[in-house]
Amino acid sequence: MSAESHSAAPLFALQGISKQFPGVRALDDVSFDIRAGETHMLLGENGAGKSTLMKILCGAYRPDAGAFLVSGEPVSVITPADARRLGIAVIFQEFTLVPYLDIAHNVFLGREFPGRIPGLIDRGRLYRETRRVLDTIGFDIDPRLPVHRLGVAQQQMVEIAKALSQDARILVMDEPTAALSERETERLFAMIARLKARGVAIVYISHRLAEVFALGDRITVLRDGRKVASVLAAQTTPDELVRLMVGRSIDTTYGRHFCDSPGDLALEVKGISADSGISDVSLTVRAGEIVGLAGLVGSGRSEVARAIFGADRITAGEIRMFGAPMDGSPQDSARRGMALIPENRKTQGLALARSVGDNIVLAGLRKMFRSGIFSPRRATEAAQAVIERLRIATPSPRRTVGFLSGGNQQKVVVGKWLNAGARFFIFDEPTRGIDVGAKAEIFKLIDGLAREGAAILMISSEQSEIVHVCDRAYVMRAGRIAGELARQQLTEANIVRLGMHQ
Amino acid sequence: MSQIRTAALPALARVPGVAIVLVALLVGFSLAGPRFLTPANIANILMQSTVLILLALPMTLIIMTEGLDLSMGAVLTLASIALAMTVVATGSPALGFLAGLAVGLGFGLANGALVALIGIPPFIATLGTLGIAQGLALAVTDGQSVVGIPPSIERVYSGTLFAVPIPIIIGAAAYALGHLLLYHTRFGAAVFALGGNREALRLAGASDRAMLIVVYAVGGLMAGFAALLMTARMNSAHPTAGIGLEFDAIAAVAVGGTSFERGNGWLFGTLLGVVAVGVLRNGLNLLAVPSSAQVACIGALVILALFIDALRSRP
Amino acid sequence: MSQMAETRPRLALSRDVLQAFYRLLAAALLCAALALASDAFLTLGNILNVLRQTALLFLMASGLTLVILTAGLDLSVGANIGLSACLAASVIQATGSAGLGVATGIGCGALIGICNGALVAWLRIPSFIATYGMMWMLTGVTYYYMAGETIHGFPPSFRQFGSGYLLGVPIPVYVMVLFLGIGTLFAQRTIWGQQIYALGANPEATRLSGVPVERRLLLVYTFSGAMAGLASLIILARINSAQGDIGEELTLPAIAAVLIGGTSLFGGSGSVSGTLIGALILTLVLNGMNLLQINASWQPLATGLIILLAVGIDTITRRTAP
Amino acid sequence: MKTIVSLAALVVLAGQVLAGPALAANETIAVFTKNQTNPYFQAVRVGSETAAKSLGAKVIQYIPTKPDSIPEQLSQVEDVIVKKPDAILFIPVDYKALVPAVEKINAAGIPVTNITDRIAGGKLVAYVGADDYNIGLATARHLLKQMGGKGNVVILEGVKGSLTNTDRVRGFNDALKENSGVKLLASQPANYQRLNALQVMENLIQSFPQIDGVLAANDPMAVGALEALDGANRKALVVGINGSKEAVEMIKAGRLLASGDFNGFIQGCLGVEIAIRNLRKEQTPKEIILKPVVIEKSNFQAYEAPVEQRTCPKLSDMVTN
Repeated sequence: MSAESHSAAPLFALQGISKQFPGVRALDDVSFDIRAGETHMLLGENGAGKSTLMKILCGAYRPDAGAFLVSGEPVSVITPADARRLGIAVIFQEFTLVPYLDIAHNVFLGREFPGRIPGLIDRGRLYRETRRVLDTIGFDIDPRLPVHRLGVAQQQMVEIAKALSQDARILVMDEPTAALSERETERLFAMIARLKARGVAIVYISHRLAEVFALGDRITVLRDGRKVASVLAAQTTPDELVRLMVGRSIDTTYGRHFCDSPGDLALEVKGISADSGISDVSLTVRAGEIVGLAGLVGSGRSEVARAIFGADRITAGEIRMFGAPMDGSPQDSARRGMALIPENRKTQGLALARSVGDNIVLAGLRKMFRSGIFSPRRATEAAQAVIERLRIATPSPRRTVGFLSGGNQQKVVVGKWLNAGARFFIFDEPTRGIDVGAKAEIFKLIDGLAREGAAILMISSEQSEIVHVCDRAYVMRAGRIAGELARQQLTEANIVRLGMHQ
Repeated sequence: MSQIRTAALPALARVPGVAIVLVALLVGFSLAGPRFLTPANIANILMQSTVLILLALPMTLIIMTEGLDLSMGAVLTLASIALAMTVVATGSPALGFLAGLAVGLGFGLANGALVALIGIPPFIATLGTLGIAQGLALAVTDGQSVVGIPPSIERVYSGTLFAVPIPIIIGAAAYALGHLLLYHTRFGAAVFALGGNREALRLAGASDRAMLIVVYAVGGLMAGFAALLMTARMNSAHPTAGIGLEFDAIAAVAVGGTSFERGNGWLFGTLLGVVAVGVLRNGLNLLAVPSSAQVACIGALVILALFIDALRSRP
Repeated sequence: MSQMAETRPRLALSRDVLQAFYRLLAAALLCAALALASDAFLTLGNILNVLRQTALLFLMASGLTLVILTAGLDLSVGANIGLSACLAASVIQATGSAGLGVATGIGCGALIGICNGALVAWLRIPSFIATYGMMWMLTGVTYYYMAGETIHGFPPSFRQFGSGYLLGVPIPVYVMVLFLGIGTLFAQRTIWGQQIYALGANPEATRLSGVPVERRLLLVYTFSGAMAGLASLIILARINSAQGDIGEELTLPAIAAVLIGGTSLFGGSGSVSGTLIGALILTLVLNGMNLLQINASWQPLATGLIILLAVGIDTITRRTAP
Repeated sequence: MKTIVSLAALVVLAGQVLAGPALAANETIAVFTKNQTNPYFQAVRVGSETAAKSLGAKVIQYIPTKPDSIPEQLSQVEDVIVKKPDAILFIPVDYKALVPAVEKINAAGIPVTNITDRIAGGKLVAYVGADDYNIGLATARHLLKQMGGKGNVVILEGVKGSLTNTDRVRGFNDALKENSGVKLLASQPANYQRLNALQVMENLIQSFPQIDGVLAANDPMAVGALEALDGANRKALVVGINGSKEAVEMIKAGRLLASGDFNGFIQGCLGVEIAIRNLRKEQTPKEIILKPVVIEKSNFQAYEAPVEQRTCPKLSDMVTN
């Protein structure tokens, strides 16, 4: 099928696109084309220019140089309205849904059907049409539900419905599986196949190499704002792609030094339950160990992490660290050397508007300045030490943390806890939204912590990460621990078996 | 996570605080004295609430966009003065009414431009225009009331239509219009999007800035319209008549369950909020409760309604 | 994020310094204009006079600055001043002791602050509404307590606090400098100050960093309340009497001073020293209008324009400058 | 549901507690004042209660929760009409804007007596008030005489547009016209507020090196001006208006020169007495204008007693015409 589509003229092409932002050359002479019925994978590290390219594609940005070709015809400017007319629809990683509007209004936002009374919407038709679109993607839900009541996967379905309702001929998806469970991912892939069969072109951005090969017809790799390569999926290998993205080769098994003789019991969780939906969870982590917490999205892994850290109140059970019971507050946990690197850096991990240095010293303020008197000089020194140790790419500790790349932001969160002298780390999806090169660095960092004697609990939705990085793992299902897997039993198949609903 | 939580929440627990407080007040005052629950008194409460309803409805929309309009009371005052002065000068109620609307619309557009085009935070932008409107009102009148308005204007407040007082009809019509606007038009969907996800609106091809300006313009326009009722009620215009009304409106919106974040608004709640405050004041007056206790009761009502909502939104 | 990453990589700090400079420049320009317009402006007497009036506004606004740094608001400042002043006044009258009066004023203010803090931090009521409700309740209590009367005539020892001089400089100015120092040191040089900035920028991340966010909020509102109590004492000492409406119409100017001073309503950025400039600018407007004998009816209009100019220029330069 | 029931019970209970025990009185008079903070209106309220007590009637006080709020006073009037008191004693927040309220009271058939600010319309049983113009004139004349008919003065005005302020300042100005040797340096509003007056005066002191006299349109402003003068180590003769307790004490102490008597207590007394006697179908005067009295060093003793201990004057003594 791919051979067929290559012979057809591109639906849409960008030629020699350049885009300059103050201080940054985001895109430099990039050409990109899309053909009917193909899946065109777009790869690149964060900052490679994928987002900019995507925004130019949908008309949100105007390029400084370059041309558009629509079915071979040159077009000078593309506005968001033009893009919609051309059938280009984008599903951003951060959904463009309005939380307190219902599904139908979200699907047809800006394109509501005029009713008989001028100015009013024809609501009957709105719900009928929405129902029709939802049916085509097999999504059985009441279109009157407000979007804020939906889960992430359901919200993504709404996004897709929204795109399809515009008769999209080109569907751009930015890491659509980032927040999806295995089963939801399968459903998404099946739908993509169906869309392709109908002749829809898909531009798919992903960091997951497995997906790239499962879905992709063609692959374009961007690096530092330039196009490095555009290859057919059938003619390349994962290692080749990684090398193209990063500019050097990286070991995707992360070269973990597994721990043969774990140390003392660092964390002991006995039968905890919480209102967030977890019940009777027990687990242990020893010093020097990396323990995985696997399971489907929604199985309660993050809730366990929050309960252990004291962010959510537990209703039953007991948590002990280094033998002593915890009193269940983040202050107590932090003071006694526990660290939480939360799932969502931007909303839970960092004060984005503050500087790198301010963020790094935040958790350790009490330890660093026992008298309560803050010294900017000492804080800067401490931050500098962490920046050097973790090799955080920032010109200065005074740089606003929001300006750093995802990987470097994640390092700042880790650095915050290193500075606070933490000995037990909970990593919740540490590689979410982080590109391949930075991923390896994060795992090296985690490995280093474990080798220095820290105890680590790591949550990940990517089973390969659990398998490659963890000494052993617990698998969760529906708010409970479904089982524990020792090093020898730790395979993707076993994780899936335990994690799936029976 | 959120799914697990909301599913466990029984439907009854979603009854908003303002409804509970309002029903309690109605029941309590009805039991406490015979004069409260009479048609005349209910009409009385509704008529007194009309001006605030006219301000609180657009304020709901503005707050839904994560904005605020502190200038409403002052703009109403200035519009009322413009109306009265124009009527006195020209003898034409229609021209006066238009002058009031024009002042309201002008300030609304200015607020919208300051917020949407220049990007000044709404609180500060409208604090600035509050000063300007208030200053103009004082300066052009030199602190004096403007009188000599023809009776045709007064009838807007005191008259009836089909035996229903006109202010109640205006209030009901304003609510109905507001409801249509918010829930049945593109503009309404845009209001939700302005607070909930501005990017979505931009990508849908709508101009978020233009929409934001329209929201503030509606606020100004309604203040201009409310000026008509206020002027009719006083049969004059006074340069301090509207001071602080914006805070009453904001409080009613908040009591009504609209949150200041993510476009989570409830228009009917605003109506309940306004009426709850009106019922409280009226009931306490009928019971001849001393004014100092009344003052404290209003504060307690605001905190209580929000407190009930806060209890409910807890995990 | 990606948008932020693409914007120009410059130091955030230098921009803040630039903004502070603009504000100082605005105040200086205002001074220059007034000096040209009125001979009386640049006299020692008038300068001290402006500073003494600035002191009052600054003291109210300094506590409020911390509240706004946490992305909150305290609308009860004026009502707090009213109740604190009235209670302090009756204690001074009853006991004749200035010390007890001062303790009552600050204590009452702080207690009100604790109530606000509890409503905001533990009951999670949005600060705007919680303090608005408190404003009404406090006003009600004040009205009830004062029953329409005034309390007047305090011992000279107490009055020194507001109207006295030391080395030719009014005592409130010393109090202002003292609290400018305390406020700045607290915000910049204590771990609590750092935690408060962080909490304003992102409360959830700050909580998950082990900072007791509720207690810090409580501290901030208590401080704001105590500062209102202190301001009430200075007013009391200056006007030598207390009346139920003493704090009315003081809240919005205090908020305006903070905002003109460059503290963001969204939390996490701003400073107490900026608030001093804000208070100075507002006071200069009033002083200038009196000196030039402009009808005071124009005062709200002038204040409104100054607010829009100050923050508008700030917004525009932030957007276009590096 | 349980919440509603308990809250409703709370409302009933609170209403009863706050409203206090019902007095077994014949007539009920609703008294409207402008705010809860100005001692003048407190004196009116005490006067009204003193008179009602001696006549065996009952008064209920209505005060806007927001000081001087026109819409709120309008609403309170509407609420009170529902409650139907026997008579109303009315001080309008604004003498023009509250005319519709008085017309509504008229329409409801409740007799209304007006005191202090003369309402610009509606039917009244009677009006009791002071002559602000003549008080202003007399007080200013007293100051100018003490100044020896020469020197510099400033005027501190009250709330722009209020009836009392307009007349008082007119009186001040007319007295100034009689004294060509006196120069008016400035006339600035300080909104009847002490802190405002203090700051305005501080600023004026900077502009004018020599100020000999201050004409303040009420006592709090006079006292604020005195504090400013003291703070700047300057001396000037200061007069105010109202005859408040504080002013009387300061006259006694020799700090304040004089205060024009604007007697809220007597107005409250007479207003209620007229309202009650009118209900009892007795003959009542249509209008009482209190004679202007300047309280100063020689006559302050009569004003030293706190209002609560004063007795109402006889109505017949006060009728001027």
